Amino acid sequence: VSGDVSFTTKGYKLHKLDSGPSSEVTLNKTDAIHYYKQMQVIRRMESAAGNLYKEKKIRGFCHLYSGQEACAVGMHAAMTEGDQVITAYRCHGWTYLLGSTVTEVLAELTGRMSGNVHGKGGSMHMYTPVFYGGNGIVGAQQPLGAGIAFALKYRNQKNVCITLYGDGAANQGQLFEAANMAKLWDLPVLFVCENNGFGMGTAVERSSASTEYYTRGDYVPGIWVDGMDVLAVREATKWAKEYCNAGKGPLVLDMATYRYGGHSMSDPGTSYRTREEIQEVRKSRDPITGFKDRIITAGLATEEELKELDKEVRHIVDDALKVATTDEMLPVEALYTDIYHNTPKQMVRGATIDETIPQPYLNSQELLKAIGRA
Amino acid sequence: VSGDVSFTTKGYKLHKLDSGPSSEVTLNKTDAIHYYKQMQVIRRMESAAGNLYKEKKIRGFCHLYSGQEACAVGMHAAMTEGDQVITAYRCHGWTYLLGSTVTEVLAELTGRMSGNVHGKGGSMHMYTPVFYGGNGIVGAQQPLGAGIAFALKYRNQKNVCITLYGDGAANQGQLFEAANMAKLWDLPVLFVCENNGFGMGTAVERSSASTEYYTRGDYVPGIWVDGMDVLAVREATKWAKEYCNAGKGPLVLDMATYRYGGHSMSDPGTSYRTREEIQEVRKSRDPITGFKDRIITAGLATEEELKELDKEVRHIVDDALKVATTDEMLPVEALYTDIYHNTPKQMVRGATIDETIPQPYLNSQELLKAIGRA
Amino acid sequence: STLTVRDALNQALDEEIKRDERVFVLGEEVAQYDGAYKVTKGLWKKYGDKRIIDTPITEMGFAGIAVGAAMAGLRPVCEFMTFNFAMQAIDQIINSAAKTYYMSAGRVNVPIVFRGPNGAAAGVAAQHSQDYSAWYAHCPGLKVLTPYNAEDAKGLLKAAIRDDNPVVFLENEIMYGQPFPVSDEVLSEDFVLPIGKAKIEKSGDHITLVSYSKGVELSLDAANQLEAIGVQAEVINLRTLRPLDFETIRQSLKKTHHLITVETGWPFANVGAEVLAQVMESDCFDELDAPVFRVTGVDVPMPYAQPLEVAALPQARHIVNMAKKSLNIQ
Amino acid sequence: STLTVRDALNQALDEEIKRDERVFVLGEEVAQYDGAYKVTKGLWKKYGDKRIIDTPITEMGFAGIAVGAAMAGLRPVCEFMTFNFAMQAIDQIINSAAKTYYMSAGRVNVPIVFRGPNGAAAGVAAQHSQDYSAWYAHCPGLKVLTPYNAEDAKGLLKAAIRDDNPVVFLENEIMYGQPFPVSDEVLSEDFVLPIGKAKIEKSGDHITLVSYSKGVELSLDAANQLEAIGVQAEVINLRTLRPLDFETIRQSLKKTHHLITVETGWPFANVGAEVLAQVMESDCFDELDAPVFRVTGVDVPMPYAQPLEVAALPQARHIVNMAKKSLNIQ
Ligand SMILES: Cc1ncc(C[n+]2csc(CCOP(=O)(O)OP(=O)(O)O)c2C)c(N)n1
Ligand SMILES: Cc1ncc(C[n+]2csc(CCOP(=O)(O)OP(=O)(O)O)c2C)c(N)n1
Ligand SMILES: [Mg+2]
Ligand SMILES: [Mg+2]
Repeated sequence: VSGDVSFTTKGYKLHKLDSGPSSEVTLNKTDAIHYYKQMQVIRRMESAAGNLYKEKKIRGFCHLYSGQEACAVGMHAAMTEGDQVITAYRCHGWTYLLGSTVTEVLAELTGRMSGNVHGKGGSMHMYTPVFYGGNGIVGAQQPLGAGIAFALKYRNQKNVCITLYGDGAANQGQLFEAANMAKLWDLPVLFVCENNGFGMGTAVERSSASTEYYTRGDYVPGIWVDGMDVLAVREATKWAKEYCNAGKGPLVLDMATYRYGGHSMSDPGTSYRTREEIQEVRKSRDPITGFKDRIITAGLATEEELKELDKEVRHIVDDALKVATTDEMLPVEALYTDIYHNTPKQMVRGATIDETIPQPYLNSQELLKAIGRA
Repeated sequence: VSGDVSFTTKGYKLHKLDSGPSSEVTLNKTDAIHYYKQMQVIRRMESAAGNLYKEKKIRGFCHLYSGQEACAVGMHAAMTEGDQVITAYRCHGWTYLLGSTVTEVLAELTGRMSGNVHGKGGSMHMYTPVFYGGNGIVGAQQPLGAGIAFALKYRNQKNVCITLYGDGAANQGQLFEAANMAKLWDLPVLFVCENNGFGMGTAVERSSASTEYYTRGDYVPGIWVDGMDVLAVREATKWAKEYCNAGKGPLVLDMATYRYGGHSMSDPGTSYRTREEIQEVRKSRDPITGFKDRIITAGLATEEELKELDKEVRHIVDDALKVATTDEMLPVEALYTDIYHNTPKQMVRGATIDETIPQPYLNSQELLKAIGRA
Repeated sequence: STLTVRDALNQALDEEIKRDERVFVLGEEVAQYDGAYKVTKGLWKKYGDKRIIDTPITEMGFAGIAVGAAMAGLRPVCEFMTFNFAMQAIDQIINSAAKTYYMSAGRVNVPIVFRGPNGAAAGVAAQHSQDYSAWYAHCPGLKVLTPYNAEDAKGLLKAAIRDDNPVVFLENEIMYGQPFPVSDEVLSEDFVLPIGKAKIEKSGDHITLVSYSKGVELSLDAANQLEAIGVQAEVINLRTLRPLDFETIRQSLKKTHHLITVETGWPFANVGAEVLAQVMESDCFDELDAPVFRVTGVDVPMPYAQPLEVAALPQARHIVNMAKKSLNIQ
Repeated sequence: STLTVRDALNQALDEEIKRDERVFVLGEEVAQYDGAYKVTKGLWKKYGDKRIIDTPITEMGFAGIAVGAAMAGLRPVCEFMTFNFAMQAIDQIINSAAKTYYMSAGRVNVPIVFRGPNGAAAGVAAQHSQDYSAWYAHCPGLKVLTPYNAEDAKGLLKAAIRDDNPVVFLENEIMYGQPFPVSDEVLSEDFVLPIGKAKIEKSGDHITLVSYSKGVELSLDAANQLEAIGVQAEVINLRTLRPLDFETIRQSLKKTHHLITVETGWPFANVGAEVLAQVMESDCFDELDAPVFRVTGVDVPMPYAQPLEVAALPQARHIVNMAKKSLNIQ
């Protein structure tokens, strides 16, 4: 097949909207291959991260995105130049999609110099010019995202800020505060709730008096979307972007998805749900195998093409892994960098008065340059 | 008239409720006189407070309740033993209704020993055994009220906690957090929004993307009530109490009322609304004159009876004023009291190391006893 | 000419809003009401809805929005009606604003000013009277400014707005209405003070009084009283708490060998404690002819009644007493 | 027998829940998940939904609910998954819990415990690593407890729950799994430690190390190293930061004449600064044979990569170095 193929997505549910995105969507071969590859990269990258964690090469927290790939890839597919994104700590996939390499992501997880922020942030704190992290405090990114949208509107940009949060975070008061101001001021913000069924060990019914997250913005209209279908996500996001940029203010998107792994790597993720439940989702709703089946059936790709692609993806991740496990870490001088922007070097008090020193480098870039790494 | 007289209140508006309070209410003479007197006491007490402020006998903030009397008096009329109340800083009327004397309120405002908390709290911080203040931080009382309701439920008490907040505070995130838990746990809390039209100088439309406050609890059902009609307020509160205590969880009550004065005494209150607007409300919606007309017309009271009552009220307030302006203030030792409950006396660091002293008295009660004032 | 602190702040805002179109002000009642304490008076009329923005009473939300806008390239001035209410938003100030530049290895900077009155006002009791100086100064990633007079207010606020980092700007409500004589330079729109530099408000050889914000006023009062008994006190106005200009303290101490710190906040782990500690840990220690003493607020929440409120706060006499003690004067 | 800090906390909770039906635990994942760090393990199974309550991720809300419940006569133990998240709720902790007894002239007391891990864990970066000891200790109205070992954890948590005032109880995640030898007395359900009393963990004549929480471990390490070079260090475990047991410090200093403070939090206006200040201001000052030095965390947000994280935190060698400096040992 060379042209566009039509697909039907699951119906959307609408809140305070007369019409919504179309369930009839089209897809061409290039995009099909592209989405497939992006989802696979994320899936494999996260598997690699999981292994690195088990090998104790990643410290602290490590929140994987496996199972939720269609959300990020679908939204990303609808983004246009100038659109911005902010999310919580489950940020590896987004970091990759928004301009960082797999190497930069994995090396950040292992705390190496080639990491997205050279090991200073770790799993939860990665950034690109249109991506504001990677935020560790549940809910904090909700007003931050509204603020980024505020800046877009201030500059008269026809763009949106995609502001992601989980079903657990959907109860945070600052979401309601941000939504109120976003609505009062018609900010172009998409509040996107990735409902993966759980906030840590708490199922949605136990955390949320209403699990109809697309209605929780009250006066902010909302759309429920099948978050396991990259095409539904893409379509809904496109529609939502148009809505926002028509000056109608914020929208809530509620993406029904699932988290395969534990909350973070230290959580086995099986005390609050059955292994069967996870298996069932993998079998019947997996965003990648589902998509794969559909594009093969539709003739947009062949089994062989996708196998080739899988191989390519494996290479990308394997190569990244090599760097992530062998690259050096920042020298200890980096402890004293990145304190203030455009400010002369400061004295920094160390563990004792005798270890109080002037900043050897102002910021990581300067340091990396000095050691020939940038 | 000796028996009950029927009145019709303005219609209620309902949110997620199939039925609501009745618009047909009855009133007997005793209650009529009682409500009238309570409202008049509050009105006069607040006038007195306003004058004291102008005479610089009250310091800091002084938020008057004038115009909103029907809300407190109506809710109070529906309360039964064991019910609890918490509100924000606009608390003088409630303090009086819930067991404190006019003297204790006014003397607190002037910072005297006979004040509700002997001058330690001032205008915003007064308490009685069923009244948790008097809270100065906008929104903080919302989860506190839910917590008081939590305690009621914990002890299997068939009671509610009336949790009041303004239209401005209605946007605070912690309200939504508290409402979520209240609903999840079926807490017997009445979230009561006293919509007096403004949060300081900001009209409701500028602070709230939706001004339908009775719907803002989303999954928490709500009722709009004419907050200028003491009978409507009483009826709605009665109904709401029954609802809560049937184990159905929280409710939102949205009381439409008006604030005659400025936000606090230092705000002339005329830059963001016209004097005509205030006059119009006074003329057409005043909770006291409206009620007075109705009960006289219905034969529940005569003009003369009410005049007598007015005189009595004036005496009460005048007597209170005397104490409030002549009573002594706590001796300076009181600075060091009330730090910890049931804890041996502490050393308290003063302005200098040389003024560091052991607590002369553990708490104000002890001090008052020592100086023969308790 | 003279200028009140309020007008100095207003001028600084006015000039910086005019100078840089990325600068805007948001907060409760800052626009149509002219500010709860009238610091933003006239700005909304002059600059309109885009630049001067009234927010709902949702500190966590609007502080977060301000921080997000700063990350995205604007330069918000986020007014808290008082810093007591900023406690609702402090996670956004610390975790989102102060830490992001470091966490992002310098990728994302956050040029924002959080400002408003801090510490005790008059008769507003415990919940409205807290002094947050020590809390904010404790945290790396922030710059923390504490203006005392009109010159400070103008020069430091302009510096804060032009700074590329999160600045916590702690004003004092009681000082707003106070007029101070100022030079023409201060009135010029190019007047900017350096962040991180203390100012010697009065020089003297016998004892150093280190203070900030309203404490400077007390210190100058005390210095006058000391003068009467022949003691020349040097009064240092810290102006910036983070980064602290310890060098100025050091130089003064080398001259006077006696030191008192003065602030209105609570004593435990306060700014004075840090000054004492830095003196003790540094070579200054040998310069001391007497221990350093702190003059502070009393270690209790703020009571309402006036006599108690007065007793809860340090007075010039406390400084005089401690100075005498330090100098061994009866 | 030995007991981990985690089990000690668990025992304390278990015993106090059993002892007083007004006691209940609420927080994120405390019930069905057994606690994010398993401190509440088994309690939900044992006591059920009424006493052990999972909350949504809404710190301001559930902390406020807990405070309200305490005002109304219950005795909540409010777990924060870590104290970093308590910043969202800190207004409820300070303004609603800490100040109400004072504001109400003793009419309303607030018997509540806020507990959870505080300070740096391992590899969790800037937003998850802050140490709030100095902040909370700054505020009157609170009691602030900082257990180090299993004995502290058990005895102090029981004391906190029985106390009629708001208690901030700062644990350390890294210490949870650590086993400590404990006496039978500690294991008994009557074991309660006094609030406001420090403990001498090791006595010595040459120098005093004052510390709390994980800093005590570092101090004991350092004391061992010092022993090897003939220095007998006395190690004081503060246990309570507010009210501070300065008397124990004073007595030790009278003996040793040398003092080092040790903590993992940031330096500026930290607990060590307060100790230095109190020493300087008191009669202890004359007992000093050398200045007091602080060992602290480095004044930067916490980086992720391990070598940087290690460099950001104080080590035993820092204490040894400062002790040598104090004692003038090369
Ligand atoms: C304010 C705050 N409270 C608690 C935590 C600990 N925590 C981290 S993630 C998480 C669960 C969040 O669940 P959800 O919002 O559904 O996102 P998901 O992890 O499912 O993507 C919790 C409780 C935190 N980081 N911040
Ligand atoms: C968190 C917080 N922010 C701001 C304030 C200052 N403030 C006090 S009352 C008020 C307006 C509240 O309006 P509303 O909730 O409508 O109550 P009303 O005064 O009308 O009774 C504001 C902004 C405060 N006390 N607390
Ligand atoms: Mg989730
Ligand atoms: Mg109002």
